[in-house]
Amino acid sequence: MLDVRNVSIRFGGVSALTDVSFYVNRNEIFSLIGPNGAGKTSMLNCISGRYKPQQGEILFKGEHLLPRSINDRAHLGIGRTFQNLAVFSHMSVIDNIMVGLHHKLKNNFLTGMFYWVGGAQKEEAEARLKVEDIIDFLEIQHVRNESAGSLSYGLRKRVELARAIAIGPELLLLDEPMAGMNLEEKEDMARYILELNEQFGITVVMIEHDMAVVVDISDRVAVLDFGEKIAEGRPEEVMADERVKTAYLGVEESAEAREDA
Amino acid sequence: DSVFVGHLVDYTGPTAFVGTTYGPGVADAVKYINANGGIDGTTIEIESIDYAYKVPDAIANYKRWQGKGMVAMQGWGTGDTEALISFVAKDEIPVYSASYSAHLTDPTGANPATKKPAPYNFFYGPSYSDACRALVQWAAGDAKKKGIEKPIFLHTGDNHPYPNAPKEACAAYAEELGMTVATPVVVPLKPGDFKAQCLTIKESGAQYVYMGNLGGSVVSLLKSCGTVGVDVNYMGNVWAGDYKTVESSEAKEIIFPSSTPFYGQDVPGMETVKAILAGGGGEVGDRPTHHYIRGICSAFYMKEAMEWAKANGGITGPNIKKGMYVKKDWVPAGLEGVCLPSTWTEKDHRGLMTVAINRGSFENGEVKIERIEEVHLPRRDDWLGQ
Amino acid sequence: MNTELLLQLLVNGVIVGMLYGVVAMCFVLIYKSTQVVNFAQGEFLVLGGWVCLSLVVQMGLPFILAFIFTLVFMAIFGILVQQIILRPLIGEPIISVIMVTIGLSIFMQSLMNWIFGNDAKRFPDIFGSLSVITIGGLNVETAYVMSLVLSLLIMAVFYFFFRFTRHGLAMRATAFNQQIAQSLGISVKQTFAMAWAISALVSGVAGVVMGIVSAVSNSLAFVGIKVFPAVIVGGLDSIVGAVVGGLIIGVLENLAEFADGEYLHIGNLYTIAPFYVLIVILMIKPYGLFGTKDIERI
Amino acid sequence: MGHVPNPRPAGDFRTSYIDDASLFKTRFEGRAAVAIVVALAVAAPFLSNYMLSQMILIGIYSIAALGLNILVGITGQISLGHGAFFGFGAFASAWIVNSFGIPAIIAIPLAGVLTTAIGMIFGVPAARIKGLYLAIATLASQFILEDFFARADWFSGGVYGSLAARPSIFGFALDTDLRYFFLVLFWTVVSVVAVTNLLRSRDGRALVAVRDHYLSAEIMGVNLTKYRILSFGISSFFAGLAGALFGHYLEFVSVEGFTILLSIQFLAMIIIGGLGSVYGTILGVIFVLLLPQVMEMAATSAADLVPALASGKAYIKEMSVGAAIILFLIFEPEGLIHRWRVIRASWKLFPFAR
Amino acid sequence: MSAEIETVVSEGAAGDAASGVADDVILSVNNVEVVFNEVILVLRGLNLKARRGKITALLGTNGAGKSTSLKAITNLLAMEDGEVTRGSIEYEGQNVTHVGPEKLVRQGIFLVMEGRGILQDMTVTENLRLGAYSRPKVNMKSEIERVYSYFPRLQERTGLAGYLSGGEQQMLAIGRALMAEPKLILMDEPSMGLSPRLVKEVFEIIQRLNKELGITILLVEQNAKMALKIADDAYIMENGKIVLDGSAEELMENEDVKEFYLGGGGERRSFKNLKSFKRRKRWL
Ligand SMILES: Nc1ncnc2c1ncn2[C@@H]1O[C@H](COP(=O)(O)OP(=O)(O)OP(=O)(O)O)[C@@H](O)[C@H]1O
Ligand SMILES: Nc1ncnc2c1ncn2[C@@H]1O[C@H](COP(=O)(O)OP(=O)(O)OP(=O)(O)O)[C@@H](O)[C@H]1O
Ligand SMILES: [Mg+2]
Ligand SMILES: [Mg+2]
Repeated sequence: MLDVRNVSIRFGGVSALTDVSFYVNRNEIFSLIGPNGAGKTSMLNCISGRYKPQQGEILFKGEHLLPRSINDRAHLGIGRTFQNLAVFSHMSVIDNIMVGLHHKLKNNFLTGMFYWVGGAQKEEAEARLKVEDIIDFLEIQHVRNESAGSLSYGLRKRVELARAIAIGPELLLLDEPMAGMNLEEKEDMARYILELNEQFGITVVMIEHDMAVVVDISDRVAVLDFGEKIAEGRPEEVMADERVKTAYLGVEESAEAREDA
Repeated sequence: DSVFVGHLVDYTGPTAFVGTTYGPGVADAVKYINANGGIDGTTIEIESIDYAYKVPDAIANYKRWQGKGMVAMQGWGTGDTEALISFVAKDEIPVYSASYSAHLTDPTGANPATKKPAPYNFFYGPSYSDACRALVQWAAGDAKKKGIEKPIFLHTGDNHPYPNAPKEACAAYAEELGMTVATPVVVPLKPGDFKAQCLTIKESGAQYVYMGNLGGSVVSLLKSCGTVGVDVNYMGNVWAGDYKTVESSEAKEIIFPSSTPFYGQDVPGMETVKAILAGGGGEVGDRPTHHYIRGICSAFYMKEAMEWAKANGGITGPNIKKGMYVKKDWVPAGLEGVCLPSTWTEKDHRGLMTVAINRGSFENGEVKIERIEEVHLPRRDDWLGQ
Repeated sequence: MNTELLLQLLVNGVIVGMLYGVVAMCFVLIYKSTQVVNFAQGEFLVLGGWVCLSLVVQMGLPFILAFIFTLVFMAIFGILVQQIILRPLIGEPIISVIMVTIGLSIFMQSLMNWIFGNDAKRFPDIFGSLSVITIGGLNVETAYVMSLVLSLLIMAVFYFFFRFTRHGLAMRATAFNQQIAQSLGISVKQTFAMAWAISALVSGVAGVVMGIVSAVSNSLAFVGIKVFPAVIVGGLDSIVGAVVGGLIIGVLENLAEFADGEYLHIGNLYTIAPFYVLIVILMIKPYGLFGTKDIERI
Repeated sequence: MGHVPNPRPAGDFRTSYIDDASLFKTRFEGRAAVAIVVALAVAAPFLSNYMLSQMILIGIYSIAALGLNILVGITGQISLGHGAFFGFGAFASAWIVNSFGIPAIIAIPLAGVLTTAIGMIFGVPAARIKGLYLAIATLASQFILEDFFARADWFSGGVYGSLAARPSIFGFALDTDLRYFFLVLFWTVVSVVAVTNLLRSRDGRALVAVRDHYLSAEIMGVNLTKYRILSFGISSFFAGLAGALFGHYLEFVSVEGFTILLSIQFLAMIIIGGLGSVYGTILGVIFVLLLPQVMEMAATSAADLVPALASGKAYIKEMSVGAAIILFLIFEPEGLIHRWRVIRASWKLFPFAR
Repeated sequence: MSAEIETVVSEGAAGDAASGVADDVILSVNNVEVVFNEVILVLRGLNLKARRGKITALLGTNGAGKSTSLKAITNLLAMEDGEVTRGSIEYEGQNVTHVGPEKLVRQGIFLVMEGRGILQDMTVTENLRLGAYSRPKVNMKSEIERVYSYFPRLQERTGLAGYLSGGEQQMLAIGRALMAEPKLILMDEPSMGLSPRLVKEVFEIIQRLNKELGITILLVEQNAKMALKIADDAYIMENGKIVLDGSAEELMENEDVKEFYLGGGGERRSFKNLKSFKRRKRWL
């Protein structure tokens, strides 16, 4: 599904990623973990096009990604959420999600201006149906008409997820979806992710610092440290890895993580 | 009873430099007229609005006044006058503008070159073109005296309607008189440091430089050119030449036209002017520039036209227009020697073809202004509206 | 090709450009510390000019004294403006604040029209016999030399100020995000007051110089708009950039005048050329020559 | 900018997403809007000439300001060149009529299209330049266009300006203000509806997205360059359309009319009205257009009371215009529309709101 | 449980939470109500107390109003069109409800904002120096060294703070708080986005600040397990109200808290096999 080959990127002095390779199979939940500043977000940025790696290549469905423009990748079916919230603050939640459908809709500024003729109205209404499904799915009906900027941190994260889902992605990139949530909400979020993965067959690449979640829901895990991949494999194996323990977990945590699994 | 007259002034806008002396001239004159019996008993109700040279404001007020049954209007600048031409023609409301663009002087479009006839537009004084022609004529003579063969004439001014109004006409006449016309130099209307332009002027080798701008811009130009040592004869247009400009620019010498004497000069009508000033709103202090006096004339021609109209079927726009055509070499009563004899006809709104040429100079802290010549231009048909 | 004229124009460009640089600095100051573009800048200048002029003419003060008084006055004026008009707008959308400065410029224009009259008034010659000096074959007003020295000084001070003093940092912080600044214990109000005071003061300097060069008149305020290219070319938030930008625009104008007068005969290339160049430069360097580009990271 | 909830009043249920995305927030607003338009149309013949001319100007400026609001309010690109585009429309229409003999009634929208092209050309920098840098770049277009007007005799009649005859439909000349008013009303309504529609359809959302967070917008599949330039195009269309209407209203177009001051005035209108709000725009236009005249009266009465002020009347007026803008923004920094929303919200949320 | 009774309870509870003499309460929020944009009621009569030298944890679901509470205490709401419309906030015995934020910082209250709130276009050191803005006379060098000793990896990052990774930014934010050397630090989700090891480190640092420097800490956290571990008192809020409070130990034992914040009673419920029935908030 996704195949990352020897990707390297550096910013001035810092080399955020050095020669990282991994692959993600269709319909699996793949977790990227690693200490802060390891290059996880940078990796997602390379996949979603925000950064252009200096070396290496990325294949998506056997197709080279790097030459594609950023906005193209939505068409290809890559959706993502962001670590530092990036909702459209002054838009209502509904509209935020509608933007996710942008590349699916046909109506343009002309047909849009003559709403009733040229089918814009019909199309918008259908789009709205899809959006409502997503809203129900993520249980954010109550803030439907609020403007996203005024929502609390956790709710904004959900809106972001909703927006990413709206793209109708085959590959979903989640950057710390559970940061700033309490256990209950993490459970909800985990549920959504699992459901997306199982019901809708969406492949998920997730960055997360909560080991319990990672271990429980991900099929495979890769660990980055100082821009290098230090481990990859099934969660238990990775948790067992000494380098991971020292670099990332700190000892007891890994112990817990293991007994959880 | 009374008749209503709208009065556009610019006291706060870009042309306030002169607007603040011309506007009061009109207003004070009307005040005086009313104090002395008005139009044979009819008082002139005048409303002065500062539209700060904003055309939409001008239109808005025009419309409002028209609703109040305005019979005539005292206008101001190029912008509003142009914008109102077709309105006033349609509504038959004569306008006495302080914009002297030549194309306002062809009421019937008799001259094929006229783009748009302006049947209801009047102004007192020579058109910008004619004034400039007069200056050129003086220059030619002056050159002959000084023994300059092939004198060079140069037009300066911003690329705007007002400074450009006389550009072609004047250049054409200069060539006619055997002068060389250098490529014009564009000088912004907003003041600033113009040393660069001055150096270009210096390069051109012109001896006679016409300044189409007014106010601060002219002052800056003169100062900058003084600094870089440009030594030429500066000829300003009517708005550019008054003692204030001369003073603040410390101009060695500046030649400018006028269509009235200066305040305090010894002519019969000056008493009336003094009386008007005394009874006026006092905005212009005790030594107004000649723009103030032109304002007075503009008001008085309107007044006497109204008198005729009242005697011949009532004070209405069309009648006032007719009233303007009645007299030849017309001087309003009481202003002898102040307003020069003018003549308007159905076909020709060039009221005045006489241009007084003055020399202003600033010597050891003193402004000196003297009349050096009076040019009488022929009423050439090819000049009508040009 | 007329090298002598060219040289003179270049000299003129540098001299005038320096002054643009100073005015540009006033913008940068306000922007750097409040993100506001002050559309009343031009009026600030003219006010400085008027005040100094009337002190010299009406009060008959010696120029130096009058000049110093003017600077003090302007500083206070800046603070007042901030206190009365801008303080209530702290935390409001920047564009509204910018709009307010437009309102302020309208207000000041007419107020000055009323108080000081709307004709151009000249300074009595201050530098006496040496009010004009010759540089590179070109006569220039001594006032420019004064401004040149001053502006270099001011520039150095500001550079240091923003780079190293805590107030300088505080200003930048405030500009970046007022809420964060507050959370750090920075008094947004004080910071604004300081910024406006300094900016107004510098405007005072520029205003006086321009008054001496081309008589004081309200329409001189147009310089406020005229220096925008300089500000932008240099980079909105760079003190050094402001001065460099000023120089570039100054020289450019004069080169344009040269090309125009000698060869092209287009007309007002002098006024229009800077704007073409502005666009070109921005297309190449979207944040001007020295402007810091904002962080694009998610 | 703060967020104000706007719940619908009880009883106003929406039975389909189509109603929910309807032109107006509430049925009431819809009815009100229609009522106002009808009222205007009916009342027009009885209005004084002055009122009519004010209405016409308000209509014309509203169209232009709407355009600017798309650029500034919706897409977040400040423009200081809108006045010049307005002017371009005026000249363009006159030019089309005078040199191709195309009837003015058609030339007016055509001028809009021409202006769109120009707007997009001057919009190209937006592909790279952002924020205030872009704002100043548009300032450049203001001056470049002004210069163009002054020298392009073939197009604008140069400094002497050009004539723009009143249009006529099927030989029925719109030569009186009353008749012309209906033309303006028509275009105003069309523009308002068009823009409102735009905002609730795909491209409108994309524009807002670009303003709010262009990085994520791009990742959502929005082509930044396209939409940045597009919004210049759309906004210039309305500028051009309005300019053309303005030109044919005055029947004469002069370079002097379209300075930076006009551009700033347009900005004032949308900021005072409320950025990004269609109805706010119209309120803003009314505010800015009527302000000087209201102040004129105020100043006059002030001068009558205090004779000492008489000499300064003109200045007091201008000052109060400036002061009004300042005070207004101090007390309502987010524009008239925001006040309206707050009022509405607070009575709808009663008693929960406080 | 109905509103009235509930407030009564919390009053009482807060009372005994602050067991002993009143003056060792450094911060007390009394019945505060916050409204945004003149219409949106977000805090509905919030009551909480922080005891001097202790760590007080404030837990709650998303949107409960935790961040708002902290902003209300530090008087930062004006920027967001929010205002305290009822109730009072007392710090060191005097009413500081309407005291300007900069004064509060000088008096020793410092907020580490949610989502880091670092100055992106400045370097790491500039950020740190600004942390000490309220203390003009300190020796910057040594202070900055001290921070680096807590967060060594910051030292290597010479570029603009905006280019730091999420976690690095979080560290910077906390480091900046240290620079101010406050009496009372309000932390809004400090562990957010930190790797497990760093989370531990951060909590250790918080504890050290508290023990070594005697700084009082009001901690908003989602990581309830950790928070309660180090906290002395704790409050749980929902929908702008305190719904439960008491000493950290008490709350750890509370069934609901176990269920919804700590994760099950004894053994952890796995995220994998969650039944997807909807649990609703039970305190309202
Ligand atoms: N645009 C950039 N410019 C300069 N440096 C950058 C940029 N983006 C990332 N970096 C650096 O690259 C490193 C990796 O950053 P990244 O955000 O990928 O870390 P991360 O794995 O996401 O950490 P965290 O879990 O804390 O978010 C960091 O040290 C950061 O400073
Ligand atoms: N500026 C604002 N305007 C309007 N409503 C706001 C504003 N800020 C916050 N709110 C509302 O106040 C409520 C509480 O927000 P707050 O950020 O305090 O929650 P929180 O407890 O911090 O949640 P989280 O744990 O997700 O950070 C939310 O419902 C939010 O919608
Ligand atoms: Mg990250
Ligand atoms: Mg929060």
